Amino acid sequence: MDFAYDAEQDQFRASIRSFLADHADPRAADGHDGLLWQRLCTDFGAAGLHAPEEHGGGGFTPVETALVLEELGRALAPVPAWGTVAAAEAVLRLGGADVRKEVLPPLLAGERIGALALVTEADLDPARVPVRADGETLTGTVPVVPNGHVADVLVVPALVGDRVVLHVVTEFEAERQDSLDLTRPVAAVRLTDAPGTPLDEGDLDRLLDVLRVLLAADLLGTAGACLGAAVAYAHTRVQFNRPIGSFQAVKHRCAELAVELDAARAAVMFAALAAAEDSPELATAAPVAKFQAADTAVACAAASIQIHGGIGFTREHDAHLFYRRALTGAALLGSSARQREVLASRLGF
Amino acid sequence: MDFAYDAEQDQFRASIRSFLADHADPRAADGHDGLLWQRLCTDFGAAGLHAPEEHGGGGFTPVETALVLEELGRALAPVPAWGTVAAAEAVLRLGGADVRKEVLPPLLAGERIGALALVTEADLDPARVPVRADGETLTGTVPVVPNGHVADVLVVPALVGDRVVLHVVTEFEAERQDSLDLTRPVAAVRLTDAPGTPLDEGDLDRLLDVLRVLLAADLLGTAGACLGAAVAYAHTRVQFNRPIGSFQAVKHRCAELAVELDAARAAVMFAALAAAEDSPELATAAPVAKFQAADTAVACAAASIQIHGGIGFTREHDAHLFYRRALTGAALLGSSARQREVLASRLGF
Amino acid sequence: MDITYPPDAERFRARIRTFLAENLPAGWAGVGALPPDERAEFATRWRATLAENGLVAVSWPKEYGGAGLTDVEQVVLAEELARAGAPSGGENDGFGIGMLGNTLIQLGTEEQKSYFLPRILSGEHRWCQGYSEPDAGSDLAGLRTRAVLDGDEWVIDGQKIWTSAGHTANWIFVLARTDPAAPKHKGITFLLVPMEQPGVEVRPIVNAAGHSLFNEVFFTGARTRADLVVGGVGGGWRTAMTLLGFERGGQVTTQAIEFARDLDRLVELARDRGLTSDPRIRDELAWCAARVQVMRYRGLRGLTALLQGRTPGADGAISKLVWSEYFQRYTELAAEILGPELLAPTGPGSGEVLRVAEVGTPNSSRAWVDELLYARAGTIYAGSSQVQRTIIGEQLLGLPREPRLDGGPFAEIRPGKGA
Amino acid sequence: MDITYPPDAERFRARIRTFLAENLPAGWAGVGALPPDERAEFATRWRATLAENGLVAVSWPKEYGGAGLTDVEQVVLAEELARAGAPSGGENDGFGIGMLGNTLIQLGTEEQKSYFLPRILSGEHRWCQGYSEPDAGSDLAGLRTRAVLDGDEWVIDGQKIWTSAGHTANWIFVLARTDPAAPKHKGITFLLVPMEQPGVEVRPIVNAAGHSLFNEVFFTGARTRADLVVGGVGGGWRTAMTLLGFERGGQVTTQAIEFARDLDRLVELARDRGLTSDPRIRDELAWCAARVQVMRYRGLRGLTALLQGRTPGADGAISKLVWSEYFQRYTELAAEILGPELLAPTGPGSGEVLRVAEVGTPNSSRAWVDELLYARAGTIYAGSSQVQRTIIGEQLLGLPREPRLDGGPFAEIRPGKGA
Repeated sequence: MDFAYDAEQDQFRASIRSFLADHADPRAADGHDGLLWQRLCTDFGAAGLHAPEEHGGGGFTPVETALVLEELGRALAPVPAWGTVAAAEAVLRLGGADVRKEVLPPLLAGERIGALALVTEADLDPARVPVRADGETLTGTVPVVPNGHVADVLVVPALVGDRVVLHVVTEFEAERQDSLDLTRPVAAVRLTDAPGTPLDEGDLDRLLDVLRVLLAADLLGTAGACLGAAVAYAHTRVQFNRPIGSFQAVKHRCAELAVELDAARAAVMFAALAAAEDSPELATAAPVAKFQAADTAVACAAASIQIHGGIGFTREHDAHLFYRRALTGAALLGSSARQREVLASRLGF
Repeated sequence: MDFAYDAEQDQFRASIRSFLADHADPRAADGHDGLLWQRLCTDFGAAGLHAPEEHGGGGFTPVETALVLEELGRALAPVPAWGTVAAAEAVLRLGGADVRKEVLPPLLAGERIGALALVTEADLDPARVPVRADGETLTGTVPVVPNGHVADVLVVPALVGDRVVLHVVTEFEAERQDSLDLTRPVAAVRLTDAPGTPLDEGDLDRLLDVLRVLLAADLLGTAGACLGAAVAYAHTRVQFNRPIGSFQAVKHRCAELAVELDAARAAVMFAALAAAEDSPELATAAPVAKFQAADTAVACAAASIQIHGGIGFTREHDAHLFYRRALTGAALLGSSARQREVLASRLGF
Repeated sequence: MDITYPPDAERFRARIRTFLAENLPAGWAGVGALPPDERAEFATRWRATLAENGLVAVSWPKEYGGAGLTDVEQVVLAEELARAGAPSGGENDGFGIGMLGNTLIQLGTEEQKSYFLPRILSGEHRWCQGYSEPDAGSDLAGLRTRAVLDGDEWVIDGQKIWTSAGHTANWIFVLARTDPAAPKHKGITFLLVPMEQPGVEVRPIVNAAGHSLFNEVFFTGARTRADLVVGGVGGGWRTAMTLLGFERGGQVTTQAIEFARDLDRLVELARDRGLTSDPRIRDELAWCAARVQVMRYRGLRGLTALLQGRTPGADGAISKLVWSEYFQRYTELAAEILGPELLAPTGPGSGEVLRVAEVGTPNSSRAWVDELLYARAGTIYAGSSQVQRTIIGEQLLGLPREPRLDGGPFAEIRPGKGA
Repeated sequence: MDITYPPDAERFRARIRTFLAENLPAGWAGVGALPPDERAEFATRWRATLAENGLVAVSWPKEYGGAGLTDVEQVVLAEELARAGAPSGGENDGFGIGMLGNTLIQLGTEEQKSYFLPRILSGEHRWCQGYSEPDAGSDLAGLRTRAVLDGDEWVIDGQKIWTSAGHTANWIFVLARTDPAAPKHKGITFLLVPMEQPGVEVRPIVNAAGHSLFNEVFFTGARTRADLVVGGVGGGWRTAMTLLGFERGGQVTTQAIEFARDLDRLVELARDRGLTSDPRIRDELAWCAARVQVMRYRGLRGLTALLQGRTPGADGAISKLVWSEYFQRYTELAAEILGPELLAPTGPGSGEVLRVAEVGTPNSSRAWVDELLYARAGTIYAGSSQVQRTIIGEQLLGLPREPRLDGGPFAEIRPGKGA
């Protein structure tokens, strides 16, 4: 019985947190700090911690990958971690040996950037998939792809006959879109007779579940950063000759959020462990972690703005950047209500 | 433009409130203080304020009736007001001249007690109505009838062919049931070849809407009493050398409830006016008033228990009596979610 | 009870409708339908039109050049302007006419009235409000901007923040501390200060939605005449409270009109996405519709009180709390309806608005994202939700105040930012 | 990371399962399946069975007659008892064994240990807790029960309230004020007091669900020996805090087990009413299921901390808040599922329980109404939700305390009930 991060994991977290504190600027480079990502990949193996070493990964487990994503979500690091990790995960799980060997090493080394052309599971619905395979090539436009404009490698669902198959594509046009999230911007991606390599038609639910956990980790980091900032401000901000954190209106709201944050932390830890052990429990743990982390992140980000007062709503302050990231994370891979519906049906309600 | 109670209405409210403060005991007579009801009818015309004078009513409007019900809900008066007013309303709206003339005067005088054998609108569903008309007589058992065990006159939905028609019945057996609400207990009612007088098949939605408003008034009174009690206690209860009402945890919760209470008050006032004017607005105002008052009553009753602390959860304290009344009022005529669905469909969403 | 307007008011309404039909541009669809960069220009033209028709300063007596409208006429005018999606004046009129003008009429000297009122009316003087400071937000009386008399002039040093329409103003009314030895609510003076002088600097604050609705105003040895005090030296707190009482009296019924209109837009959004059949969305939409109905009922009750000359008590606090908390829940529902569309909002935005989107705002995902972001500010500015709950708890429910730690001389209270 | 139990623990679990299979009555379906009036008798018999098998006082060292189980064994035992729906001891054992016994082992004199511990074990001494008072609830240190030394005895006057199992106890540990001139947290002494004497009167408190789980205890010149003090005269507050630390260590994983089981019952209720297809009900059920999962994850984390010897910090406060707030939301969902059935609840009740219904409780509307009512008390007793939020805010987040008004000598603090 050892349900806690070990000393090595704690130390790894501390070192990446300290690195990000020094180097990550949410406002850098219009949402894409390529150099930072490069260093995260080479110095921390950020993109591939749980991929096998033979593919250039770190040979760790999703627990460690979740830990990286949590710290990126805490720092609001403007790097294409989501796109790359999601694309790599798809290839890792569903790619044949050749595809894995070709695609993964440069992705995990940070030499190439990946993106997954999927926003929610509805994008796997044959009636809605916008890309169609025609022989060996793909054609169609995906309107919203996180990190798509900086990606070299795209994993995209495409209709093959009446089935939806994920493909790896490297020839595409991407146009950055105005994005709610300024630290994880999105692009529209157009494929025109693009050569595509199909992945296996494996367990897409399982893939989505692992992605849910990783996204939950990102949201958990965002939530923790927001509550931390609110608490720190409540300590120093004085009104009526008292720090505002001594007022119950502030103190109790922070306490309620701390309870939710603690729940999200436990849920992400458990779900990442379930992913690491490839346990059947992942099927429930993943949607639980996703909605608990999402709801907590949105609530913490909103509370942080509120507790900071007017200053928290200025462009200069980071509070709205967190709120934007929390909102998009909550929508990605399906809303919290959708997660609960997935949970209900998996539990046989 | 005069959307406020007038001096006469205020005075009427004050006098009934003062009368109830002196005479209403929620614990009296196992939920049925017949003498008190008798006096309310004779001294205040409580059962028939908006019935025409020709039927023994007061010739006022539903605004005044709502006002009476609000005060009864505030005092938790253990009288069969709901059953009598609901039965009378059905007869008033849907009864022919003969039925009205026969049934209403003794009901409104408090000489006889009425009950409506209907808990929610689902009880008007032909597939579910438990009573069947066979020629001139009715047979069947209605499991839950508020005030049924003390009633002399029952208005009951019965299946006539494939249609549901309300009937007036005076021969029935009633057995009091264990009731959540100790101040408005319920009975199971059995009809065995009971002679019944059919009412007209009029606008049952309209009847239900008027009943929603009157029930909302009862709930509003309960809500106001609970918040009032909580605030009063928060004034006098001292912990940490301060009245607990000076702590924001208590003060802000009371403030939030005061906002909801104010909303419920405005909604009931408007809906009662709409009923008085027989305005088309009643169709939206009634469900709004019902769920706003119900949710507020349940929240205020729960908060009153919480703010009173342990003492609020003892049998001796009234707090749980209010909570019980609020819960049953919220379930009667359909849950708050159901009211919102009614509202959504009437608004064409 | 009776919720109809008196016949006179309805006749006035008909006149206003005619006026609007005749004076608004052809095909007028509301300010929200104008491209954002044309809105300021339209507002200027429109203010002139209102002025020509005697429809500015509607609450001032005619002797001061006001429209001298009755209370119910002011309400009817506000309603019709809200319905038409036309501004009720220029950007600074709320401060100049609604607040300062009315305050001067009640508390100003004859000289102040005769000098300032006509210039406010003409638009020559455009006012803004210098109240909040970086360390004095919820605790407004904790303000530190200082003013000292130097001969026949006040010299002002300090900083104000959250000054709406500061960049378009040329005068500012300022709360400044003139006696640091007095308790914090005493020793504050209400000063009228010209902004076009070297000691006053205005810097815009860009908000999270990318717009600039507020400003910082820095005073560095700024000067104003010794007699430009309203309510006496040391009497500034009372003056400020008087002035707040003039806020939005005529707007008592417009909140519901605005939110009802925008809810229609949200229902349309949901219908367009096929979500009005989703029971959870229906439930939330119905809750929103009910809340807007409640705003309407409260408005009718408030109007009744206004016409009967009753003071609203804590009603303003309830009103603020209701709309601002509703605004969040309602825009969060919009976010749920948009779902993944949130990630890349498209179409035109809602423009620089503080509350619900203007009439005519396109039903675009970007406009909804703007509203979602603005809703976060709604519970902060003009008294945070925490402050409103305290007001309701203490003034309406009579609950005891928190123990005060700031009762002594202001100078002995510790500074706003600690450790 | 690893969430399996060590092999030794699993072997112990197997032993316990065998013990339960052999010793529980045939066809055992949980305490909740017993008629309420048979539960007390069963509990007495069952305690004897546990004692015979060395399964009481599981946390005490063997030298004091305890079972001397390891932490993980205590947890496994608690889990298996929770699953089987069998009590872990008699009604007063939580106080006598779990709290007082462990406290005496740590802080008691040799004489106290040798006198009391065997008598607690044998069941001869049945303890209850005299902490709360009518004017000292959330503010426990505001207690006013007085004890003064009279020769070699303490004389005690005052009133305690919310004393669980007071009617079945014959000893009570009491916090009493022995020095009114000291500040309120000082001057309190922890006394051991026999209840079978004329100066002690116990009156049951009937709760809103009609059951009597708590008592009032009145002291009128009650007496106890001068040396029956634990933790020294004036050191009672520290002793009380030490004692609270012993609460439910072994129960770290049972919360999730109990709530998961009862949620199954709720899902069955919803399914029976055809409501698992209602999207709003499904959404709420899923939320409940997730919350129970979170309790489970927290339990595993707490167990890990326990085994690693780490102290949980504010974890107890979070745990209390999570289950008690969940309990309300979850029973309110039951109320929504029941709908009009609420009006006339039928079937057997859930009995006298403080938390979720016992294993085997029938899925009747009356049992759910009982739970709904009990859930209201859950956020009050054992530290209200307000108190827990303050603990979390101050101890976990380190937010500053409220300014204190009760720092001086206790005697100068104003009395509990004013006006």
